[in-house]
Amino acid sequence: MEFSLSAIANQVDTWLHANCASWLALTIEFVIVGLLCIALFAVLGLVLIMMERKVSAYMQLRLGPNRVGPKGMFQTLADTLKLLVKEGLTPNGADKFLFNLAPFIVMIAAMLVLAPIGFAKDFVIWDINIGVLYISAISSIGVIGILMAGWASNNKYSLLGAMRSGAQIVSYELSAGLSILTIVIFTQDMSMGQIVASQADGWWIWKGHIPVIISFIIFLIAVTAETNRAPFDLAEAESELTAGFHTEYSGMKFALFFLAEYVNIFIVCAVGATLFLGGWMPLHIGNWADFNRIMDYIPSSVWFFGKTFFLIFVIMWFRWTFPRLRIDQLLNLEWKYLLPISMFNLLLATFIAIQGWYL
Amino acid sequence: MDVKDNQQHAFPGDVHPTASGGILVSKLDDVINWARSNSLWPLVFGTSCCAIEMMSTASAKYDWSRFGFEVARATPRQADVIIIAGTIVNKMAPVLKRLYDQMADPKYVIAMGACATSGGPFFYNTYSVVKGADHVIPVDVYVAGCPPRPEALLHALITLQAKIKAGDKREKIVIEKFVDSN
Amino acid sequence: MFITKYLSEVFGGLRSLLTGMRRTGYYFTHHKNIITQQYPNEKPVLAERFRGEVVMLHDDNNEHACTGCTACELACPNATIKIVTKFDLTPEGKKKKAIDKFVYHLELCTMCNLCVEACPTGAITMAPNFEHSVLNRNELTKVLNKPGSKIREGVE
Amino acid sequence: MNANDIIFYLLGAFILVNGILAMTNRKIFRAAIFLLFSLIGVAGLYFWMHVEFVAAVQIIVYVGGIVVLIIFSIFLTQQTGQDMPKPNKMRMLFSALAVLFGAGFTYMLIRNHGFIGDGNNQFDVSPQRIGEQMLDTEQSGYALPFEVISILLLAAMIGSIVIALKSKAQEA
Repeated sequence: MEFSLSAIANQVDTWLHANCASWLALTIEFVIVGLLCIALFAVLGLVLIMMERKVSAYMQLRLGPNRVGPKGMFQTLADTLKLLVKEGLTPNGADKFLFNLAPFIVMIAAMLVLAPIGFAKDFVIWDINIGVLYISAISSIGVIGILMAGWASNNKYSLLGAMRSGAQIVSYELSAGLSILTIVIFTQDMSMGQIVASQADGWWIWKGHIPVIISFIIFLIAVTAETNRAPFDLAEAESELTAGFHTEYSGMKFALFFLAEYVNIFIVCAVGATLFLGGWMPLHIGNWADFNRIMDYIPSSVWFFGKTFFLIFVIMWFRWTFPRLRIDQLLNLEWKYLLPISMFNLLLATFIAIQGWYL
Repeated sequence: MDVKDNQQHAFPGDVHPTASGGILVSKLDDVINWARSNSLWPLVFGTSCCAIEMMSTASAKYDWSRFGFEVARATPRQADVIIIAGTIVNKMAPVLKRLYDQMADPKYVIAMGACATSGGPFFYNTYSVVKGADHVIPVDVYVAGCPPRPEALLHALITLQAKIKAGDKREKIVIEKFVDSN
Repeated sequence: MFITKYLSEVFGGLRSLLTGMRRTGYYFTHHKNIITQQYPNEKPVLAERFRGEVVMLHDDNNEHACTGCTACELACPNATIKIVTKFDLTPEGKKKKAIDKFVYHLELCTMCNLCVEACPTGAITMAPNFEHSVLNRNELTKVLNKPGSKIREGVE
Repeated sequence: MNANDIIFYLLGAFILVNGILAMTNRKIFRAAIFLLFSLIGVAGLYFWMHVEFVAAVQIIVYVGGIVVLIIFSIFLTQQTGQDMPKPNKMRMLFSALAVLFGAGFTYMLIRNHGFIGDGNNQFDVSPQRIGEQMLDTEQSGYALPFEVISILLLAAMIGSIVIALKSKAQEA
């Protein structure tokens, strides 16, 4: 039997509706989805942090964590446990309410963005008809959490880091949004499900010609900046700002920020994989029927996570290759290069879409 | 009070096993100690030449990330262990104390090199150097050397791990040794 | 022209980024380049002249060559060495100066080797031992002469 | 009262409580945050009404744009951590009067006209339809208001550039 997440979900749904009242079934489903999200986040935190440490190690000719557990696999587990039992300080001069609220705002924003992402064929929490717009809307709530954390800490480094972070996210959201619009123009729909469905005969990166390739590159650069990762991690530049907006956070509250960073990377890479690399669509090549059948046999969830993790790897590759930018270089890159290029790219894409020069 | 008498009494923060239900607590303690010992995040703190050796411990050849130490945090709130890599002069001492106070519990201290353990070359005839960082903050592990090799720092971190895993407290070790030597 | 300069900047930037990524990508895929020495499992290869700590040489009869002349104590810039002497009675009934305790403060020592050079009898030398981590600072203060050791015959 | 109504009243209470908190809080940054929650509650109300596009635009414009702008201006001005001074009695009195009049007028309007529901709360809000209507020049099109708003924004941008230029000319 073929492995399929949607079949399992449907079975659970029918079983619940057969055995309980409709409202109870709905509530139970909500709880299950919430728990699954939290579990996904926990697993993502453990896996991605381990992956980052190993990737960084191999890129720097090191070995990376290899002592805790087999091949160092329990390293991040130990880190998480330690952060759980570590003292969580709240500075005396801090605005305590906002200080404690901020990490949750960041986490909740990250969790809400998960809704329209299709993890496998017919396996999505809420296929909202404006999926792409919804994602860019909700992801802007995360900025508020960062600004709140920076201000509430009553620390000048936090405040500076938060302002840098906010300015950076707000300005790079423009070019990320414009590169997403390129795909929306081609598919003529904003729902994530429709965007994936439109790539059944080829991913946009193949059949979208030059505009999609340009917008893919711009998207990658812009989301690296939006998630505040190196080479754009000015917001937490150690040598200048100690640790940016989370300077005063310790223990579990810091772990939430740390986790949110990695979850955000996962989310933007999942969005990138859905828009440009076909989401859960398997790789099909023209008329090679046998090849296509073999590709179809691989479960759609494996395709989705494979593509997402490939993009995550690329972003980690950026981080461990490039040095940090200065603030003026950062703003030059956005306003002088990425934004004009993506605007012209949008025009080009519109022209191509009107002419119908895509498959 | 006599030292031996002192040893009989519980120290503040010491948990003594009870007759009932002690096993669960001790098992949980073991797990927590395992997590703490394997996730020692150092503070970025280097005042002189020992800092260079500390940096090379992080480098590819010695690679302290194998033990999970590589997450060097610039902010004391998130660090677990402060490696005093270098001379502590009188002007730096309040800063060191403040950094230590800012760290979240549980926190550990490694005094690296001669200057941090005892003042080293500045022990005599110097007005400006603190004669050992343990005059300012409590130190868990001392490493001799001027400066110690990167392997020596790794050895110190492994010693600290062993200490945390054993659940030993700083005061207990000092008293035990004191009793032994008398 | 402006537009060609702009485009050449963009492409030049992209090319330089790709050059960097090719290097790290090469390292990521070629694990044989890894130079990490796994310290607690692999002991480091120390140079012959590596100076880790001062030790006093004892032979099989538990005899050393230290006369207690305090040349090393005087030579030490950090006052790391403190020699406590006593007077032994020789078989002839004469009093003879000998060391009681050769106190060595490892925590003060900077391994400068001046004491070894100053020693007229070659009683002390530098050992290639670097694992000096202790939980209690008092353990770093060492007595170098082994208990019950005597000065070797014929060393003056 | 079914679940739908409960959600509506919860959202309404959320919006109102946060709005009142934003008004009464003496700490200006906290006030901005409560305003943010209030705006998010409004977006939630739009989601409840199944007009997702408007809800997302509400979040993008108000939460991602305006509140961030407000927070930035709070950061850049001094004394953000201190309590605001208490407003004087006369101002409070007149504000209360203004609020009462506003509430009264709204109540009159609602009482005279009521809510007219057509029983069919499914509208076609696909983005394609919205885009077409936005650029439509016919009877139900929004091309003219759209253009008027863009001219207003253009004027604002030119104004800000002029203001920025003026200070530089004075320096020189």
